[in-house]
Amino acid sequence: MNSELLGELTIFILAIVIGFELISRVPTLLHTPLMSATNAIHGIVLVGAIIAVGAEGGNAFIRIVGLIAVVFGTINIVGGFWVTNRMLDMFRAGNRPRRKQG
Amino acid sequence: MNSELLGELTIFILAIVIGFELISRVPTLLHTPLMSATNAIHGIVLVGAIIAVGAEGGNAFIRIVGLIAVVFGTINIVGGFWVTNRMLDMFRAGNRPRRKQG
Amino acid sequence: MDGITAVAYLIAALLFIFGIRRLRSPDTARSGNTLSAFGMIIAVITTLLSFEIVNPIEVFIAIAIGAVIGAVAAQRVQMTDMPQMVAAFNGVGGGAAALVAVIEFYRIQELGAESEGAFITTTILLGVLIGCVSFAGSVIAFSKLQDLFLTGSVSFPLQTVVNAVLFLGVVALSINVIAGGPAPLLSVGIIFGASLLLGILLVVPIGGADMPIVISLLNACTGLAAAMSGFALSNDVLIISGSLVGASGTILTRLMSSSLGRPLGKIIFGAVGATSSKSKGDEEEKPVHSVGADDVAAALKYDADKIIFVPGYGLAVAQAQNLMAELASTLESQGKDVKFAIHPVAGRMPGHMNVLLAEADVSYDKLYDMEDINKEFPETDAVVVVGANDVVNPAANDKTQDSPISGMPVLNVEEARQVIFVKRSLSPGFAGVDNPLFYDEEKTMMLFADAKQGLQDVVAGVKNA
Amino acid sequence: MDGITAVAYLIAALLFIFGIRRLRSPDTARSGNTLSAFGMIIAVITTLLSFEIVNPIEVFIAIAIGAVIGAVAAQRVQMTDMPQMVAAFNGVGGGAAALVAVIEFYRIQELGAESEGAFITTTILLGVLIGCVSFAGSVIAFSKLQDLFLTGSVSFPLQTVVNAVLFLGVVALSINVIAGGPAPLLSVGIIFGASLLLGILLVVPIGGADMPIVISLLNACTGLAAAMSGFALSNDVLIISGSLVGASGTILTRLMSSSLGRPLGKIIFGAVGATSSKSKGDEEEKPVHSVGADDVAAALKYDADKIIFVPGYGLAVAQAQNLMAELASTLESQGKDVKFAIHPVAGRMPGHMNVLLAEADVSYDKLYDMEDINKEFPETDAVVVVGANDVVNPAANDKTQDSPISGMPVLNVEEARQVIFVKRSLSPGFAGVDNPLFYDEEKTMMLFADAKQGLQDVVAGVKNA
Ligand SMILES: NC(=O)c1ccc[n+]([C@@H]2O[C@H](COP(=O)([O-])OP(=O)(O)OC[C@H]3O[C@@H](n4cnc5c(N)ncnc54)[C@H](OP(=O)(O)O)[C@@H]3O)[C@@H](O)[C@H]2O)c1
Ligand SMILES: NC(=O)c1ccc[n+]([C@@H]2O[C@H](COP(=O)([O-])OP(=O)(O)OC[C@H]3O[C@@H](n4cnc5c(N)ncnc54)[C@H](OP(=O)(O)O)[C@@H]3O)[C@@H](O)[C@H]2O)c1
Repeated sequence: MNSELLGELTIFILAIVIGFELISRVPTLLHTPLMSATNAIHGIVLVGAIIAVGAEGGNAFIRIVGLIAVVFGTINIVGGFWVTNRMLDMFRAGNRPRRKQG
Repeated sequence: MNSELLGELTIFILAIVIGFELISRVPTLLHTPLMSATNAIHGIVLVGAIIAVGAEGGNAFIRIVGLIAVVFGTINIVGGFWVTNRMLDMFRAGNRPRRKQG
Repeated sequence: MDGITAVAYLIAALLFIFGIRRLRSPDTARSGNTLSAFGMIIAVITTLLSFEIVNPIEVFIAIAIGAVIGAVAAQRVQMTDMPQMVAAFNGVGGGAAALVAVIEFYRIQELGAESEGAFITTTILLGVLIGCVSFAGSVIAFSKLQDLFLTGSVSFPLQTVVNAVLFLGVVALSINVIAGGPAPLLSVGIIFGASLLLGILLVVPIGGADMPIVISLLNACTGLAAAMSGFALSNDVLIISGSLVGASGTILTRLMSSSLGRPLGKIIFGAVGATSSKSKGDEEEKPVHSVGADDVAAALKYDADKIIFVPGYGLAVAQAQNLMAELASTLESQGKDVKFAIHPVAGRMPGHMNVLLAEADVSYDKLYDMEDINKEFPETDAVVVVGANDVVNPAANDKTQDSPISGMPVLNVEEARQVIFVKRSLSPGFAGVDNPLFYDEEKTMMLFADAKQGLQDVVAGVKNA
Repeated sequence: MDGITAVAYLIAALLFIFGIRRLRSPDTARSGNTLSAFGMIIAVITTLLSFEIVNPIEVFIAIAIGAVIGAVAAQRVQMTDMPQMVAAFNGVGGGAAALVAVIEFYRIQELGAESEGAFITTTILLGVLIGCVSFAGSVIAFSKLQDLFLTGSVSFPLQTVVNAVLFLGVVALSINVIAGGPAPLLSVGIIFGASLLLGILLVVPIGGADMPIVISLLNACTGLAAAMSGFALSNDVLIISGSLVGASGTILTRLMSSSLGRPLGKIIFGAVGATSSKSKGDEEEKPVHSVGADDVAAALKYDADKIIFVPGYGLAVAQAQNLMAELASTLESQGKDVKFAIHPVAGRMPGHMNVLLAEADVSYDKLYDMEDINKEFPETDAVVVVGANDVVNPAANDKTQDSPISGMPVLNVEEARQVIFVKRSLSPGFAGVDNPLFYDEEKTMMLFADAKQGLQDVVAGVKNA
């Protein structure tokens, strides 16, 4: 393992620690939006898809598979954030007074 | 900036995020022990001191300054953990029933 | 990767972290989602600008197609169908991660790109495995929630053995590939297929009631798969964001499963299904106390001071929330003490009932969580259960029976003096478990009606009687 | 650095993280400290094994010396002196970080080691600056807490201007160094000295009452300095652990300052001191209601049903905790309701009173936090304040006066029917603020005695009378 890889491994572990720390007590009300938002975030794989399909020296296989991945990743991102936003919009409806229930 | 440095910068930022997340609500009772324990942890600079003084090509200046740093770092570590342990020992004294106060 | 790219990626990752952070509380959740989306835009634009893309037009078209599909789907979906929508979006994400991993492997093997050794190969294979499981599992979850196929808990013989064999096969092939054995591309192809199959087989035996938890778990998996592809591409933003989702998704899954009272192990390996409890046969035989809307109105008006409403999925289906609010305020104006009991999983998504009643302008002060309201039922005169079954089913507490809801905490409405059900028939709810309370002729009144119509009649009755 | 070293370092860093995590709760705190210490051992041994150290014997001797000093100091220190001990340990840590930074700079400049450009130089200079400030600031904090020199809040003319000039000088010299200007070594030497001076000047005007907060802030600074030296040495475990301490120390500082009711900005830039409130002159003139131990015993025995004890620093000094516990249990056996009110900063370190009373076997059920007990004072017959002043001083609530404790939440003992002080004189406490309650002849009884002797007499009185 070279040192760049070791750095990446470190980053990986630290990000996992952050992920664990980040979520502790979340009101049930927000479970679905939270799931939906993190779901949108892993659409970041789109970045990987763009790099994979766009790099030099690809052939037809890479192009087809890669473009499918780009479409998939974009659906994940756009749909994910959009639907999360719609969910959260619904909570705004009505006369919710500040912090109560949840 | 080379890519190793960028990796280190990323690690730095992520560790800061972890540090911020880690401490949220700590009972007053534990403020001093927590300060004392984190105080011991930055004694990790001993590692830096050992590397700095132990590397090839040092001269008398490096040796003297470096060895002082080693002594300092070790005091920080040994004293820090020890005193934290003594503080926490005191909380054990008496008939403390589980979780109450603090 | 130059400095600016790396910094932009780091900013994007931090925006994700702060976004998730803000999603922990209702007051800041919206801004959290916006922050995350903003981070995503930064990450994608940075990628487009700083990598030399050989086929930009194609990529743009692909992005445009994906964006349109995602937006239309997200905009069109009914509120009640959102869980399956999340499953679908998660599935395509997992698919994308698997495909990226395949491309990277193909580049190394076939096009002789520089390989970085066993570690990278391992991450690629993990990306394929996890991504495919997530994709296939999500498809099944979607289909179950959408009532397309394989609904309910489908069990087949030897499923544990089959899964184990598949998994060991994947492991064996992976070792072959990592060790530089023969036919690497073919091996990866088989791993791809076997992982898809594994994803299907893992989710098929799980009942629909547990799907939200399964989707959350698959969500965490997709995150992990994205992180794996980050290693192959040596891209920090992928690694950070992916592992962030992987870890927070895991915790979220545990939170969900504990709030639903369904331990994760039981969901995945339990495969409850075997003893199907939908035994329609004897239902019709047992007598029930069927009443009309006027009877309900009279009971509420003249014989109850403290009333609790329990909304369920049926209320959402019938869109009767405004009528429930109207009934409540009418009763209140007659001096009665009226509350709403919200079960954490009433409806089809967490928070479903809160949203529904907020639409009907019910004050949040009147909504009570399960833990808070459960101690009030013994002092309650009448409970009005509208379009709910599982969340008030005392069978969940019955330790002698193993049903899909056993162990789930429920609203103990049977402790009230009187229980009034408003639903169309005696058919059970989502989990398919019959409710013994229906047949308690002493305590229970059944108003067989569509929630909208039924509540309308009761409101009229209460106002006029 | 090879793979094993890196992984060992990563494990050490994770142990620090989990250690801090466990220090958040009293039940797991001890194991948290042990975990962290274990991580440190791993990190140090890894370093010794995997770097080729040219002078191992010297290094071992230095480590041995440091270990002995640290252990002896930590073992010998009195419980009441622990805060200054922490300050001392923090100071040497900061000093070490600054020295490491100096060495790295010297290597690059003088010995022509490969420089890695402006970024590394910047981190080195930051290491020098922050490390020196932390070292010098800790020395002053130590001296203030130990009552050596510069105690109290010492102000001097134009201090803000002097500090600003010093700081700008450091910045200007740093820019010179980073830009590759002339005399880099001399510049760093001056930066070193100026930073030391800055550390002294920053802490000198701050009163002793705020020292715990200052130490916590300097602790965070040392963490940051350690992280900076990690960049120069390109060592991940230094970067992670240092920034971890920097960030968590910052949050902890904020927690402490809010629990002491002292906003950070006010502490650092406020320099309260100017109006010294220790005006001994008029103290003796005002009359007080001085009583004997028997009077106190009688008041407690015959005229009080609900009694609250307030322990303070004086109880610790006199080591009278067992007598307080005995008095409480004697009164309880006579059917009285007895509680202990614990102010968060009573004594000289957080948790001081909890520790003290635990030693005397007082059950934790009887200890009440400030927020919980404050509403009970109005219904209380007698409050017995032993060796405390600041934490019960109503002057803290007086908005018209600016004293070192103004704004700090205190125990509102003046709301009780009767207040009994057990202390040796009318002299004020740590913060040097006179207590108006002493002079309330109606409500207050002053028992002038050493806490041990006084309580002994009261116990005897209560038992016999
Ligand atoms: N909240 C979540 O996150 C989530 C997600 C997925 C699954 N689930 C599961 O969903 C269930 C929720 O329980 P629940 O009690 O709310 O619902 P439920 O148990 O599914 O019962 C819904 C009831 O509504 C009645 N109904 C349907 N349409 C109606 C209409 N138009 N008018 C009147 N009644 C109507 C149905 O009876 P009739 O046909 O007789 O009218 C049915 O018995 C739980 O099992 C939960 O685990 C929850
Ligand atoms: N807890 C922390 O973390 C911490 C750390 C540092 C500073 N502080 C500060 O320390 C103060 C703590 O308040 P406090 O009320 O506990 O203490 P205090 O205000 O310092 O008062 C202590 C009192 O004890 C009396 N005393 C001393 N020795 C005695 C003896 N042998 N017998 C009887 N009385 C004795 C003294 O009066 P006589 O001389 O008249 O007897 C003095 O008035 C606060 O200002 C706090 O901010 C707290």
